[in-house]
Amino acid sequence: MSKFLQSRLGAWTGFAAAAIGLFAVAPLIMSGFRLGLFAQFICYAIVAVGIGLAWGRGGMLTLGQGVYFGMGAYLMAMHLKMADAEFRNGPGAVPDFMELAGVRELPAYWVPFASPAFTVAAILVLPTAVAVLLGLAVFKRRVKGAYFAILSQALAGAFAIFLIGQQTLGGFNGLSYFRYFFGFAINDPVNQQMLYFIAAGVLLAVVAVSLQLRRSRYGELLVAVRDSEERVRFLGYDSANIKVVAYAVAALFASVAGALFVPVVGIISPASIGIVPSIMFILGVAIGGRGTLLGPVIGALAVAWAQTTLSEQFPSAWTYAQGLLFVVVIALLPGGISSIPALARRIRVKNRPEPVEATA
Amino acid sequence: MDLIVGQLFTGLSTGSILLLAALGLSLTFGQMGVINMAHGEFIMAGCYTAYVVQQAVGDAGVSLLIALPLGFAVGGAMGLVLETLLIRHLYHRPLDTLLVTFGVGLILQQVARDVFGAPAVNVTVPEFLRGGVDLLGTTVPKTRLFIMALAVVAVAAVTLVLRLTPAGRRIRAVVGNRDLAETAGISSRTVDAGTFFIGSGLAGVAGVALTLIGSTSPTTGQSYLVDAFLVVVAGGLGRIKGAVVAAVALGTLQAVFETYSTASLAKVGVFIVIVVFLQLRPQGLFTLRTRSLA
Amino acid sequence: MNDIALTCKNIEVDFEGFKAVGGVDLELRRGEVHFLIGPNGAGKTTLVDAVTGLVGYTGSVLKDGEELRGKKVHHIARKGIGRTFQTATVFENLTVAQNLDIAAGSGRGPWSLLRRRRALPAAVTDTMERIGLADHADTLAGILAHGQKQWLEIGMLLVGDADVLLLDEPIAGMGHDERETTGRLLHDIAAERAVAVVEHDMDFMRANASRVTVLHGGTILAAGSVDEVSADPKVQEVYLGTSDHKEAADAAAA
Amino acid sequence: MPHRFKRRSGPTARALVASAAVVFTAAATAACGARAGEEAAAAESCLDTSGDTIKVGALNSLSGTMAISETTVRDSIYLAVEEINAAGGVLDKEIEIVAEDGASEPVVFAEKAEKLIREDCVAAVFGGWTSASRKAMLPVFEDNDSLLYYPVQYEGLEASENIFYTGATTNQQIIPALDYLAETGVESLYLVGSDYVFPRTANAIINAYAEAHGIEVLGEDYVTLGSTEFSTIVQQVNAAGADAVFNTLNGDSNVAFFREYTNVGLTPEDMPVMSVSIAEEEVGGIGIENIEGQLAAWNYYQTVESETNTAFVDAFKAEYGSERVTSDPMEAAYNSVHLWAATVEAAESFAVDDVQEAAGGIAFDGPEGTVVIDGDNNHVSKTARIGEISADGLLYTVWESEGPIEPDPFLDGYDWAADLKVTD
Repeated sequence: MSKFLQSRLGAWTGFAAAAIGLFAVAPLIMSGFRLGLFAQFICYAIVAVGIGLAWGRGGMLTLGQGVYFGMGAYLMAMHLKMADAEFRNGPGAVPDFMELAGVRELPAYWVPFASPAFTVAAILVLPTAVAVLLGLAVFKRRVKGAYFAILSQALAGAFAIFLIGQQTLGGFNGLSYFRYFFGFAINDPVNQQMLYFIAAGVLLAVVAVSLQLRRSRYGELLVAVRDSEERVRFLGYDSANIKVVAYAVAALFASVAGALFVPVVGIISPASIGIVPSIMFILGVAIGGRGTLLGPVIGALAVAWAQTTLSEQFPSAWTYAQGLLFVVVIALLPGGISSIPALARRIRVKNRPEPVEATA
Repeated sequence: MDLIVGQLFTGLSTGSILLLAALGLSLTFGQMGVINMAHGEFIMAGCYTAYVVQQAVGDAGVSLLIALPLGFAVGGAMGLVLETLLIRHLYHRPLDTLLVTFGVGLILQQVARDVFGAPAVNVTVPEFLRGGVDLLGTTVPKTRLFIMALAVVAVAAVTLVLRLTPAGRRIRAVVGNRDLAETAGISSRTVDAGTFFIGSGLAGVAGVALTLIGSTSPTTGQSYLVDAFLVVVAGGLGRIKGAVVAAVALGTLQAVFETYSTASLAKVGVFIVIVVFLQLRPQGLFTLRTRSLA
Repeated sequence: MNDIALTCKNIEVDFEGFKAVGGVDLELRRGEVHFLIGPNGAGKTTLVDAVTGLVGYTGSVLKDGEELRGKKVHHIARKGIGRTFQTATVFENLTVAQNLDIAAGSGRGPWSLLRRRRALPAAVTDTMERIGLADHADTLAGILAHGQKQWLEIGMLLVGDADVLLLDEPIAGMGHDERETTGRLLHDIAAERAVAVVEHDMDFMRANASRVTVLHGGTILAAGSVDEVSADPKVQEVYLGTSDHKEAADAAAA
Repeated sequence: MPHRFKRRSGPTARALVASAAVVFTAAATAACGARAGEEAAAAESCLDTSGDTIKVGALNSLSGTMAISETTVRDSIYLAVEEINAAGGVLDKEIEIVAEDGASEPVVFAEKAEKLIREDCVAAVFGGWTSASRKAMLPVFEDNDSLLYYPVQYEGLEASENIFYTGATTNQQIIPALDYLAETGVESLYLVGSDYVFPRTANAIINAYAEAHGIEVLGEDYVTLGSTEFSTIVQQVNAAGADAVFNTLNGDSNVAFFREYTNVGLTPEDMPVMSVSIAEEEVGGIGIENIEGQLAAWNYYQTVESETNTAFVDAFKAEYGSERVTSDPMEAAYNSVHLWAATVEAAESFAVDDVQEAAGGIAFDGPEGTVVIDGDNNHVSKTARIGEISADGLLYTVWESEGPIEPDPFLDGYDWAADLKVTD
């Protein structure tokens, strides 16, 4: 099966099936509400693809993806608030929440976000640039492993606290109440479906980029860095650069996901990007299979779905389940559910040694 | 003048709280290279130990004296169980250990919620620790003096144990060079379990002490955890000396930032200082240099 | 072609007051297999670490006249200094061919990195022949036999065009036949390169060394041909004084 | 799974192009929805009134940090529903509660609110606590044209047709508290709050009030929500020596604040603390010895003396245990269910439009006294009460307003608040 997926035909078939499922089947079988929920899950899945690359392939446990998710989300939310204010009160109007906070003058850093083009560029460039700078700062100094994990986590905590303190970014409440998305009314069900299609399309694109990176020489190099960074350096590569690329791509994916999350869900606040949400992004990736292409996607969707469904009935049990999933999956099944077929095959053919997918 | 004394004191006080929370982490992180995300929940277990003891004993002073060693035992026992059941089996997977212990932390939090209820519970401060002492023009709460003293005692005790007892020497040998220590006949497995017991026990003690100034609720430990990690990262792997200096430095930094800006910017400021600091000293303040590549 | 590839002058490595290497001079020549021997803690591996940029040192290391001190690890590697590690370090989750392809490609630009490999570079296929792993191109390195991993690691240096090879215990854990093959491989590659071998195995040293340097306590105890070194009374004393009787006996008998 | 070499080409680049094409096609075909300025197709309500029961939603955090407070609100919602059902229901239909967990996260509140409206087809939703959760739910209720009954005191400056606010707005809590302090001779204040919208808005109001009434504000400090490090702030409070402290801290921060406050030797006699987020539920965790004698501002205390309150407290304790206490948000939630039922009865319809139409002037004789819905802003009139925390852990009224105060969420009736007003 994995051979088939490796093949050219397999990749085409896979993409075609996914496209049909996402674009044709899902809108047919799901209500508008469920489809919106699914779009939200897809945003998490896009983040997961990036984590799969950075952590699964590159060995960098990024416990702070909420930072980049949040950046993309806030950048998009700023534009939507600007557009709403402009629509109501003309150019240069102050967004509603600022009026409530007593801000009469539009802060200077908000001004460029009136432009859709600037906003889209910022969503793509800013978080990536921050990730590159931060990545260079830590990886060049060979901060890695647990140190990196803790730093990235502290970054998420600091970023959330920073945002809570910014009244011109909505503080603890965050930004919400968006009416239009690039000129389209967000509360129109047709446009909501369009948002879902965009999210689904971005997911496909992100998976395709990830696939290309995995199959390229760079992808092999990344695995090499994960497994033995010193060896790579002694072969003449600057391993920091290799890591920075994967880290920045993961940041970009998270940022795009955040930007989509805002119109889909209708709110972004520090509560969605702090330490705990950031580590929860990891859970789906671990369950699906961190080293695989589709594992993180499936895992993220499954976790989000389980959270929504299970917590409706058993709020307290869901917390136990989350904790147990972390313990059981990571301790006993580090390859995630994607590794179950391989495990089963290994148990069946016990005598013959079988190469196993990496799970460093 | 008052303000400077006040800040110095606040720095020392915050630093000693950070130190109590980080001391055990520093030991386990330094020795085994694993990050125990459930450490915060061990602190919380210490808090609830103090609460339960006070419910049973009644007298706040007596119960504090009972709770301190008992908190050590409770935290230590939880650590021992965690080490034996999980961490030991994940020895070569430090990042996985981090995530697994995070899961354990989630479960422990929910257990506390289900057993003690979600609202904060009150642990009464004993009579002799209430009120403050006038010191160089500022009023210093006795509880904070007590916590500072406790931090000093804890550091001294850990240092003495490591320096003077045979068990401590074995721990230091394993920290220094695990393989060499094993060839010298030291069972690193026993030593790991011992270190984890002591490190987690310290978390329990920290929890008991923190009931004197903070609230006791299921999320109590979590709030100290990230700061404690930063102390360990900045202080250097497994260096008690580093943890002490880093804790006091971070505490003071936080207090100073907080006075001249807002509390939220203070957190961001501290984080930036740490990243810049790691640029200068990637291995923290104090390091054990080894030539091995691993 | 007996020219000098690498010159180390007065290398000193200091670990917080402990002098792991104290003033070592060393010359590696192309065409020679140069053995570094000495008891545990003599500073052999630390010397290799210093030359390859892993630890800081004072003194000077010149590669074909160019100073290497102060350069970063990967820059030194690109100058043609290759090293192996005590335990064979290969990328276990990649195939033999992928391992070699990575080793061959430190100079690749981003564009070629981001694309898939269309065909194996000739250097990779040639090297696979040379290290005897041509039949294992698609085998994951992690499931190779112990000796094969060591060969693969040497092959990674060859394909990366290293012309000074620093090999740290390349035959550790090998059987008799594998040792002989390795010995032949060493001489084969040393034909146009400088090869330094850190080794404990005295038989292997006697069979393959063109030149020997004995380190002890971070300094050079003796240097010269196998016979000269074996005859040196200081060397005999050091080896008899060590706890490792086999080594001592070997050295004494040499 | 060993990789094969010499593969002819990688399909991924083309897959990328193809998927991009798919997106644009899909977007192009789907993008025929309403544009800015056009009226969006309103979502049809799926409310079903044909059966013997009518569904309402209870949306409270049952997990996460806010569960502490919000589960108590849920209890009183259930109590009110039981009472109404026992008395024959609403328009002869039995009320059926669909409960959802907001998980203390605004995003989840928005998601669950939408689920309650669109999947469960509830007639109204009761719940929410933090401003963040309300702000997150607001567009959901407006877009789907449904009703939310929000039971917590809040920072004002909001009025949505789709939300009924049964807790106090600022002129029913903050301003009476300031009036009381001014009356007792307080001439200087120190402000301490958690860093989020309610304390910031409250303090903006306090500053404006202080300026107009000759009160000096000696300091204004914010801590991160959940922070338990008060050494610096309490030192500054102590050094400033104000006549009183106005405390808008939230949650666990109160515990640490009052302990530190007591430990540096500050007492209610020399510097009273007026709190607006500490109710009966919170006193236990702070410890009586740290907070006895301090002040709070609410509209309701368990100790309010009235027959309706006695009945409410008795019913609550009978249902949930004698050790439980009742607090202001619980009472406001209890009122909100009764207000909704009364409005529905008056409108003789569950339809949102009819309920909105009939709401103005609807009154309910609640535990705090009579509350009346103000049809202009969907808030209710409430009696303001200053309470003192006593040794038994309860709060006792030391001052109360002369009758219910009309809600004024935008502070239109206060000249000194002109600068705070929203300009539109």
